[in-house]
Amino acid sequence: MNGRKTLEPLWWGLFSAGGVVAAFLVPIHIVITGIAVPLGWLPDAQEIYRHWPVRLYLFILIALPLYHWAHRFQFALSDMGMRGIHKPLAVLCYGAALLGTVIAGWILLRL
Amino acid sequence: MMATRPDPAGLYHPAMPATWWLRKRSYFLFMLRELSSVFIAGFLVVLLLQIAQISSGEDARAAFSAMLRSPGWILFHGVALAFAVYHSVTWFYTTSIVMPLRVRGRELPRWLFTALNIGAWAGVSLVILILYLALPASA
Amino acid sequence: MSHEISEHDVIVIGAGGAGLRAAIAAAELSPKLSIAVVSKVYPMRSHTVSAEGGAAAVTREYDNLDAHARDTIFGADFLADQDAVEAFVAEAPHELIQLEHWGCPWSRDADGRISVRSFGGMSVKRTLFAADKTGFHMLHALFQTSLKYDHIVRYDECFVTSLLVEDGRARGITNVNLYTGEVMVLAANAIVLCTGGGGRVFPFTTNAAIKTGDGMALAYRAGVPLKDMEFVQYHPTGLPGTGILITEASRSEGGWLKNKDGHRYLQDYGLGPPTDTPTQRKMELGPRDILSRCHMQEYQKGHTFEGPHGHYVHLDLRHLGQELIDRKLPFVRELVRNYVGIDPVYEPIPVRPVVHYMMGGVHTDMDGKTPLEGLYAAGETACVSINGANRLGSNSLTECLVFGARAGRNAAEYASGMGTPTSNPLAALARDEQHRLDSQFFKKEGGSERIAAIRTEMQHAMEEGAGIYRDASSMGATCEKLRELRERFSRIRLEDSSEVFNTERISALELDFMLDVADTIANGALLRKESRGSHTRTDFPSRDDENFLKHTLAYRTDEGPRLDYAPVKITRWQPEERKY
Amino acid sequence: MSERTITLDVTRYRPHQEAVPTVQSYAIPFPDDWVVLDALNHIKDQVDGSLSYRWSCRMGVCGSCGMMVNGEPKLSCAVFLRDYFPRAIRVEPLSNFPVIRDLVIDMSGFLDKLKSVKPWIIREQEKPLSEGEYLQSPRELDAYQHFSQCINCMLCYAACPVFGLDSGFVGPAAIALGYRYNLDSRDHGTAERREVLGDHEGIWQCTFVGECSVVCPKHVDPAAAIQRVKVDTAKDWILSLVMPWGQR
Ligand SMILES: Cc1cc2nc3c(=O)[nH]c(=O)nc-3n(C[C@H](O)[C@H](O)[C@H](O)COP(=O)(O)OP(=O)(O)OC[C@H]3O[C@@H](n4cnc5c(N)ncnc54)[C@H](O)[C@@H]3O)c2cc1C
Ligand code: SF4
Ligand code: F3S
Ligand code: FES
Repeated sequence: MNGRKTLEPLWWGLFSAGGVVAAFLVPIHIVITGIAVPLGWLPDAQEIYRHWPVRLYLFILIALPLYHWAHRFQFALSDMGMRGIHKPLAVLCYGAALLGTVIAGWILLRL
Repeated sequence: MMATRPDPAGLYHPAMPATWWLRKRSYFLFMLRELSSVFIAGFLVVLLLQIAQISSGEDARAAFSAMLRSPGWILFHGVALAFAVYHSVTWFYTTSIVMPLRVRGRELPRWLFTALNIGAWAGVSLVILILYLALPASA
Repeated sequence: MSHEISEHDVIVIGAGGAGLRAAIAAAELSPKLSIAVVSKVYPMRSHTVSAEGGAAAVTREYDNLDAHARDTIFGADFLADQDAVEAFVAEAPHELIQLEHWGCPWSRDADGRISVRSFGGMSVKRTLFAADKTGFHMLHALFQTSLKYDHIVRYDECFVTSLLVEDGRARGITNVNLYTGEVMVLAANAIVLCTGGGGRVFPFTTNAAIKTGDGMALAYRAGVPLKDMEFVQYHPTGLPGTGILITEASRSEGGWLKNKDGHRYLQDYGLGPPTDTPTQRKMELGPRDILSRCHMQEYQKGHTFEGPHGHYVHLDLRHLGQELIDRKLPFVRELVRNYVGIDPVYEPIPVRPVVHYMMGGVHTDMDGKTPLEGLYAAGETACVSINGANRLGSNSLTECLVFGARAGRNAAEYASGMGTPTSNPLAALARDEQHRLDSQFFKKEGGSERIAAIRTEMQHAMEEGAGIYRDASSMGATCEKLRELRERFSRIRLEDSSEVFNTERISALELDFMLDVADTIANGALLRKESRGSHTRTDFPSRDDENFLKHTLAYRTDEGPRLDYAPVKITRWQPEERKY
Repeated sequence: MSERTITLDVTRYRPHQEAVPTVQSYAIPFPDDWVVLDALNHIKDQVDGSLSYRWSCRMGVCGSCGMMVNGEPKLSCAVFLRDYFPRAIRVEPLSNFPVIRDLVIDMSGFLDKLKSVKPWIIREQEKPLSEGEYLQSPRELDAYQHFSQCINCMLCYAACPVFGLDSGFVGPAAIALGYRYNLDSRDHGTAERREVLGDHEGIWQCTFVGECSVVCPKHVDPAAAIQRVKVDTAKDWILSLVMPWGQR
């Protein structure tokens, strides 16, 4: 029962951090790589991804919002009637975010 | 300690249908806010895959870029953008509730806090855009 | 049918300010005691929640206990027992600090001390307050604090129907459990009545729906006399129509009463001179009985406004400004906006006198003890008496604390000296009560009278005969009407026969109690042939210390109340003319 | 005063007699200044004595008269009939609670939760009363004051879908009241309260729907309270990682 022994503060902390990153950074990236570049309004400058500071930035940009997703998604599903399987849902979602983090780290390291 | 409670046998328990969030506008908007995370995460996965192509050679990279030019993907990104913007605005507003700024002991009005954040967000976005354009030149 | 009997050491009936304070005092005496708290509503719904203005106690250097005592006795038109008043003012500061230690969010001065404000009839600023929701904050602080005592056992939403008296001792109670409709029996060595006042016997009152004088009637039926019931306080500033109170604090913060010509009429009645900022005990800060009478005289002179809900005057707060109103009187602004649809920052508030408080009640001594062994009483339901013929605003919340604590402590001490209650004889008493309830209410067939009709007629009769101005003929008519209503009451019709949360039954039981209470008010008033405090007779316009410097005691008989009298205790303040 | 007639569709439920609630309609003539509660009282007094509901203060402070009025949780003593006229008004018991009878809900669960958050001053060391009050500056008072305005009316619970889905959720009002004591400069009980507030059924269940604060008639803002407890709890959690030896 002790609040300090559950991991919820951790997940919530990561969710919040992810929410901040998503709020400040994600929209402009969607504009750039999802809309402006494909439509040819901006040059395609993928080579910058190899810069080390940029890689670190990308890691944060990609990894943290995954926890934001994991947190909200599992709660949304249980709010939509899947309360009975909340525990496995949580394991699945946070697990997916963890996996995503590892993959993102691996990809960005190997660039 | 309570000695008297209603008789459980006589209670009527209303059930909450799984579609409760369709019954009221504010609940629906809440659900949209929560689901915005799916589109944001989706976009980031696509971004990650795109980055992954860089080390798989020029052909793979070009194919991926071509794919993103298809109307379907543009549409996806459009929708994702709408959700992301919705997320940003609601996030700033909720932050004004969660972590209010105090100026001389008084909480800053929520709309002002939100407006300031939106301003900061515009600034950050502009910086990112400029860096995106400036970095390749400097490399 | 036999009843299961739950045994406790102390039973507190009522969970308002007085009841909760009593329960905590009893609980603190010993963790071994089992304290039952029985209330017809959840504790936080008790009427104490509506109190707005504040609670008086001497907490400042410029003030002293004698001054508080004198103001109280003077305000009471010398009908207060002075030894009780002295004990009251002496323990008041302690009790209010105790409440502070329990978390009550008192308003504060810049230096961190609890703020004080002026109040009607008080000679200095000595009323502590939590904005204008003092009773609300006090009640919630008490209730939340009471939750930490596991040996306080609450019987929420249980309506007490009778005291069980055996061998000249109060031994237990019967109550209807609203959730099941069953009659429960609780036994204890001591019982504390804290059931609040009974303003609902009048048609137009600040009091909540639950204020039906139940505890007074319970004691009365158990043979305990009711004291000074004829003294009913009208508050000068209620909202026409609803009767919602606009707190006296609005005047102590500087509000003005104006008649329809915009004139501050109180100066015409010896309360002047008018000043811009409030002066203690003058003008708008005069005592409530006098202010209410001034209103009526203005009405008779044709100086009041006429609205859909009768005559009214203006309470003007506009000159106080929004900042002060929002800080010190936010609830007044909220209430007026919601229920009158105007903003007191920009418009004056329509107000008129409204029944507010019952000075009288169950006869107790300074320890909260009633003449019936094992029965104690405190709060508005009791009459100690510190309020005499007219209570000063902000004394009653404090009274709930001081005498609640005293009654609770004394009851607990008495109970712990008595050993375990043996409850066998109660079974027979409980059976009788069950029979009475079944035949008169629960299983009653037929009948034709509507509860609401009898209630309304009673209320109007009370206003006619026992209002601000009284005289022998109208009071006589009221007594007569009450007898008729009592008779008709035996023919009431109940439409709801179900067991679960049957509020119609409760209304009927309340009306039954109210008819008794009304009877003692009207009869007491008829026989008090003088004018004193809130009791103003046009046929006997002056105070008569020779014949009436004494408490009225009403005893129940089958033919109606039998009245007796008891002396007033005078210690250091000899009666003098009451002038402000 | 002008009188008009409005229709009230009131939910009735008689336990042990019917399995599900039904609706009963009443046409009520009303003057301009009547609130919904006045109409119910009129029904009870003049039309149908068997209708059950709770009320007392009729001035929005005792918290007993909460009901769903046209689907929104409201204090029935604070909403005017004229604002709904000429449409009919639907009056139902507060959502998300078990119904005892007609418009009366079972709130005993809330009272258990309230007790569980320890809504009283907890101190390491009591100061004797003879030493007077604990000083508290107006600013320190401001810090918790609006969270202390809760009248326990349960409107927030009726608006909160999370509570509707999981009646074990400690919920908005109880958490706000626990937090109110955490914020009180006189209190030292934050760590003790964390056991319940910081539990899964406490703050972490809340997904910040925010409707609780929208419907609260006393502007308590329980949604803010809950999120701020989350922040505090998360901060302390991190601190306890960084400084596991630290006693907090
Ligand atoms: C609008 C308003 C404003 C006021 N403002 C002030 C103020 O500013 N300062 C001040 O000093 N005084 C004020 N007063 C007066 C003061 O509030 C009351 O006198 C005081 O609160 C009474 O408290 P109590 O504990 O005696 O009774 P209450 O708070 O009325 O509690 C009565 C309790 O008894 C229970 N009860 C009653 N009958 C039964 C029964 N048959 N069975 C079971 N339980 C029963 C009820 O459930 C309730 O719990 C005000 C009064 C009003 C009406
Ligand atoms: S927080 Fe507001 S809505 Fe909830 S119970 Fe308290 S006063 Fe009512
Ligand atoms: S509505 Fe419910 S989910 Fe949280 S913010 Fe309020 S408690
Ligand atoms: S009746 Fe008290 S809040 Fe409505």
